[in-house]
Amino acid sequence: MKFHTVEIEGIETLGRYVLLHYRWEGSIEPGQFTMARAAGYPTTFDPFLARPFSFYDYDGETASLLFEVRGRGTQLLAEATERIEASRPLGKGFRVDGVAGRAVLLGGGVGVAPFKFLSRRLYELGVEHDVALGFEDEGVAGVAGDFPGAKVATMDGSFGVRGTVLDAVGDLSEYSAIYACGPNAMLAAVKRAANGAKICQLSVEERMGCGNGSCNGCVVPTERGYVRSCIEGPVFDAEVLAW
Amino acid sequence: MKFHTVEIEGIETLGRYVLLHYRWEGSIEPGQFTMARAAGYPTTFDPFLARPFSFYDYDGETASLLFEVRGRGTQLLAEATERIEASRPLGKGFRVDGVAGRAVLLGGGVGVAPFKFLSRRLYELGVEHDVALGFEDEGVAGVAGDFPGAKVATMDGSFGVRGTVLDAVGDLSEYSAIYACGPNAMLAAVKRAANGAKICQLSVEERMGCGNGSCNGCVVPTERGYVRSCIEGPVFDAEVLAW
Amino acid sequence: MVMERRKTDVDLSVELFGRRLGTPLMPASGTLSKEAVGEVRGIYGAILPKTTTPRRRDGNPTPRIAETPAGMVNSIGLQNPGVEEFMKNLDDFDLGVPILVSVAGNTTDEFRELCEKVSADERVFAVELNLSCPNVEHGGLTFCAGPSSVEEVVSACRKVSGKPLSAKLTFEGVVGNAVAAESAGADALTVMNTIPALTVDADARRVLVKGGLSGPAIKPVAMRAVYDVSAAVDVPVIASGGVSTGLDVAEFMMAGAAAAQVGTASFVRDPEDILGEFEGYLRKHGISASDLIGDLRDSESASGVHEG
Amino acid sequence: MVMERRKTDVDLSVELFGRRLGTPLMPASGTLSKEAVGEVRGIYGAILPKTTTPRRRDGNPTPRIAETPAGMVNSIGLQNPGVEEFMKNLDDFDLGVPILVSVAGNTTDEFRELCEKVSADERVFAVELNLSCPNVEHGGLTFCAGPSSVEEVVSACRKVSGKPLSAKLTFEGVVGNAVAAESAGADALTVMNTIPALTVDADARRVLVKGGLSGPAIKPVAMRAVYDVSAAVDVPVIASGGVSTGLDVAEFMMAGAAAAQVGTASFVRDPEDILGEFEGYLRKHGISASDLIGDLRDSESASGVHEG
Ligand SMILES: Cc1cc2nc3c(=O)[nH]c(=O)nc-3n(C[C@H](O)[C@H](O)[C@H](O)COP(=O)(O)OP(=O)(O)OC[C@H]3O[C@@H](n4cnc5c(N)ncnc54)[C@H](O)[C@@H]3O)c2cc1C
Ligand SMILES: Cc1cc2nc3c(=O)[nH]c(=O)nc-3n(C[C@H](O)[C@H](O)[C@H](O)COP(=O)(O)OP(=O)(O)OC[C@H]3O[C@@H](n4cnc5c(N)ncnc54)[C@H](O)[C@@H]3O)c2cc1C
Ligand SMILES: Cc1cc2nc3c(=O)[nH]c(=O)nc-3n(C[C@H](O)[C@H](O)[C@H](O)COP(=O)(O)O)c2cc1C
Ligand SMILES: Cc1cc2nc3c(=O)[nH]c(=O)nc-3n(C[C@H](O)[C@H](O)[C@H](O)COP(=O)(O)O)c2cc1C
Ligand code: FES
Ligand code: FES
Repeated sequence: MKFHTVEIEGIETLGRYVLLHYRWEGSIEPGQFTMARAAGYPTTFDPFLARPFSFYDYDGETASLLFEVRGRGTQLLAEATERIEASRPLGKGFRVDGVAGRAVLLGGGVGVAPFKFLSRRLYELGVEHDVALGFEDEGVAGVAGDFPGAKVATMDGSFGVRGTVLDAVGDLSEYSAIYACGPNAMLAAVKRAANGAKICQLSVEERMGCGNGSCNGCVVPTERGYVRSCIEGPVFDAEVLAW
Repeated sequence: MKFHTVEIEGIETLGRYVLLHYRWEGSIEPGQFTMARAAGYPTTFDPFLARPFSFYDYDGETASLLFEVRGRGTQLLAEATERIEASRPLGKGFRVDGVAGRAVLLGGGVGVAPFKFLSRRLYELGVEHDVALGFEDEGVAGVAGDFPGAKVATMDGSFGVRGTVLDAVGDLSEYSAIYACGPNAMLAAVKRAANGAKICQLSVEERMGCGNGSCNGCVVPTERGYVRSCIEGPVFDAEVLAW
Repeated sequence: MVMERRKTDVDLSVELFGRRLGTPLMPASGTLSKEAVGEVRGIYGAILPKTTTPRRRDGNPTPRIAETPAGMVNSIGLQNPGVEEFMKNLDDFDLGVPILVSVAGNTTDEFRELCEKVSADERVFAVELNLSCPNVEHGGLTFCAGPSSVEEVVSACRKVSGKPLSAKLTFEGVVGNAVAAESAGADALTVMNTIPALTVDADARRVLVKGGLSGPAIKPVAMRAVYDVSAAVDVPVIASGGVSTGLDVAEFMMAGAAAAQVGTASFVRDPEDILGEFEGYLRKHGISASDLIGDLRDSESASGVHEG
Repeated sequence: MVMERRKTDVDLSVELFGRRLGTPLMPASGTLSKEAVGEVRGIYGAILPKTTTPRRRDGNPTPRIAETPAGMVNSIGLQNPGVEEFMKNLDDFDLGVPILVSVAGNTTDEFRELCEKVSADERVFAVELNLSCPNVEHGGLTFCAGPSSVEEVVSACRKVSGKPLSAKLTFEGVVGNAVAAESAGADALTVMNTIPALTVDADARRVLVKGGLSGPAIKPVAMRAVYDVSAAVDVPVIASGGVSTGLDVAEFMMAGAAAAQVGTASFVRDPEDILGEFEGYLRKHGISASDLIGDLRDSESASGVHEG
């Protein structure tokens, strides 16, 4: 896998999340991800593997990643000042053609990440859509400010309604397309709630070794057996997933 | 081994060498060394081991290390900006009592490192001494400016006389104490040239794993067998070494 | 089939099984997908896809990978579509360089049948026998459990294949197994595979991944294995285990390897950089790749006793 | 002899050979000098000096150590003053906690004599048999080459010693050797030692250090060995191999270890930090050290096939 050394254009904090902007030229689709790391000489040993992150936004010049500091990889990225290393955009993004009606974007926690970019794309395509976000608490709900008009829920009720993203959005049956990203348990709940909506696409999260299909580490179960989420996903049609 | 996170007070370059100053309180003897590294979380993997460095100087508040960038360990130290990690002072330094007459300090390359501090100590004790330094070329001879009056030789003749530190110093027989630090081959040559001078002390350089006597990695041959240079040295009486 | 050669003033080529490979690099089995194979065009001197088995295998549930200090542990479980499907799509791996095929069975018979099948295909340059899989006839021990099972599989495959065979061995008992494989007719030995390992999720107090350790962490162990095996056999040795930099490639070749497989490192580096570093090493020393093979002198300390 | 116990609200103590150790930590043999022993006062629950041999050994020429990714390779060559001198100075290691003594011979007779000698000394709490040294009666293979030599040494030592004996095993064939050691009367197993490895000086094209790999790099391998051995034997297992953080200590104990040895990590960390992290883990989970032993559940994927 080739890593590109890219220039950081800015780092912000959005509540407990970090928003990192870097220079990138090339095409990126909403829902695609990059394997990123703070640095590599010639490999890093600590941590050894790069980490997958969805694109939070991209305007043709600046790519943005939104992430939560969970462990060593994200900690070092959060501390980066001048440059990081990122792979080319990877995986299959959200299917945005053929949406006949209103769409909804459901983000759970940092699963909100791909939706700024997807929302932008849907606007460009003239697809009306709502955004609903679910967070643990206020500390991470700060990012909701970046989604004007979004329906927000927090588990502790400290911001928006109390409950999960599904509590925030209410009835899903009015939507002709559902896009969701968040913990796999949330995605499974969305799949059940979607109940066969025409388009229901889920962006899954599995540990990744390589990001380019080589290691077979990132599989999800489907009716065809295990498939690699970095190649056939990370966005899957809900009905494909054997959850 | 306990590593202390110490504040960098300044980093200078002296020709191709780096001079790093950090805050330290406690006693240090000339010829002692520290195991140092750029950082450790909770250990570093790259490089894994800390590196030994002689104290270049110490005034009771600021300890200084002079080093040459050879590989990854020294590279990262040279890039440090705010703090590094350093062990307490280790090993046995130069024996400075009982010098009856003039002393000479012979430094080969970055082997000059312990002599700023030793020279200061000898001044305090009223021991008159000369300093003679041998370098590869001008690029590393820059540090000689820190030793006013030192006799300097370079292998390529670009600075001072052409030749080794032994060519710079000339006859050793006038000295009642000889202190030398540099590549082991130079030390062996000094030992031969010293020819039984009353005091002839050599600071040796061996790979070190631990610095506190635990690994048995840093041994030098003596008539009593291999002894650990981090405990019984790094400064040895020349006659002890079975070179 | 046209052999690709990088334009360079340094000779990177090596000979393997009577054929000249443009570079000594190839993928370690199971670490280069058909989707990524284009990224190594002109970099690898041969291609080697993931091990194939008689029937389709689903592989293990996730998590299948865990990170470790300077390495990773995997337990993919040999997920693959089965040999029929695999051979149908072999052209996905065609970069114009020789293709080795890795096979694994759970019995000697399965090995023989697989080996016969893939050997019969003219696109196959050579066959790697992945012997670190459980031998169901011997209570779950692998075929690398000892010289006798190695000997049995290799002889059986030898009889049905006219293609060069490389026996891929694990670290345990590697020298004895290498000698057995050679005498049973192996044309080369791939040394080594991952080392059995375990990672846990400490907070959940659960096993995370029970599998094999790979990456830079195991390089010194693979170096030892390659060095010891090279001293014990006459056939070429193909190095696998932690190859991550051009210097690593040079070191493995010094230790006796005729070629080197890049595995885990390809997840975190661009193999082109590895080849570039290797080229830089050769240029600095004014030698060509094949000059390096086995060109390693002992040190004084290496002749002593090696315990702690 | 007074046992030191750290003042803490978390119970760090474990039982070993019928005795309560203040903490489950002790040094790995060969990694803590008498000069440094004071640094671990109150941190280690027992002390274990470097292996001693029948006669003085000079050890190997330098370089004896080389750095590797997340680890190091050493070939010290068991430098030690010989058992007489060693026992004369054993009090150098007296911190008021139990002292284990590590012995190694080149023949079964040497092991027996050593074991008898050190066992007779009342300052010795237990004896660790370092079985990864060459067995001169078997062509340079180590005593860990197989169950029969393990069995032979352990039985011989058992007969002459009333002290608890721990057989220190290497990774290769560890389960079979562990079972053999247990049935020959070992009271514990120290699992594992360094893994054979090689480093080279690429520019000089010389072997740098041919020795054993240690440090964080090998931790996942040692975890696997401890886990597999714990499942196969009833006697306590003492973990050695890459123990570097408090979380590592917890993980080894989950995997079945009753105590954990800190080796290479003590060169790059303060063992007090390791103990502090371990204490933090126990506090977070509201458990005491001995609750952890063997408390590891399998994962779904751990029940599958473990190859790549
Ligand atoms: C396609 C994809 C897109 C992602 N997009 C984002 C994003 O936009 N923003 C964001 O904050 N996170 C995202 N993640 C998750 C992100 O990769 C992990 O948070 C990151 O790897 C944690 O690394 P770390 O070193 O900080 O933590 P670690 O120390 O590696 O792990 C901390 C915790 O995170 C879990 N974890 C680690 N890696 C993964 C992984 N790959 N998948 C699931 N859990 C993991 C571990 O089990 C552990 O509990 C994405 C994951 C995938 C697969
Ligand atoms: C007691 C003592 C005092 C020292 N004082 C100084 C000093 O004041 N200034 C200074 O610049 N250097 C000093 N050194 C040498 C210094 O430790 C090495 O330059 C340093 O370890 C190199 O680390 P690296 O990671 O940059 O290079 P590496 O990549 O580790 O090695 C680069 C080259 O240096 C050699 N090398 C590495 N470690 C050692 C070692 N411990 N001993 C000998 N050769 C080694 C390697 O063989 C290699 O050729 C001292 C060494 C000792 C033992
Ligand atoms: C994710 C992964 C999958 C692997 N799959 C296989 C496989 O299918 N067949 C095989 O022989 N080896 C397999 N291996 C082992 C590698 O081919 C290689 O021998 C080993 O990883 C050591 O080399 P490395 O450190 O360069 O990765 C796999 C390794 C990894 C990391
Ligand atoms: C420098 C060094 C010296 C060692 N000496 C001995 C020894 O004398 N006896 C022994 O049984 N093991 C010896 N070992 C092995 C350690 O005791 C330990 O089993 C091994 O290093 C793995 O643990 P670690 O990764 O924590 O270091 C030595 C290891 C090192 C690094
Ligand atoms: S991350 Fe390696 S196959 Fe998907
Ligand atoms: S450096 Fe470990 S004993 Fe000297």
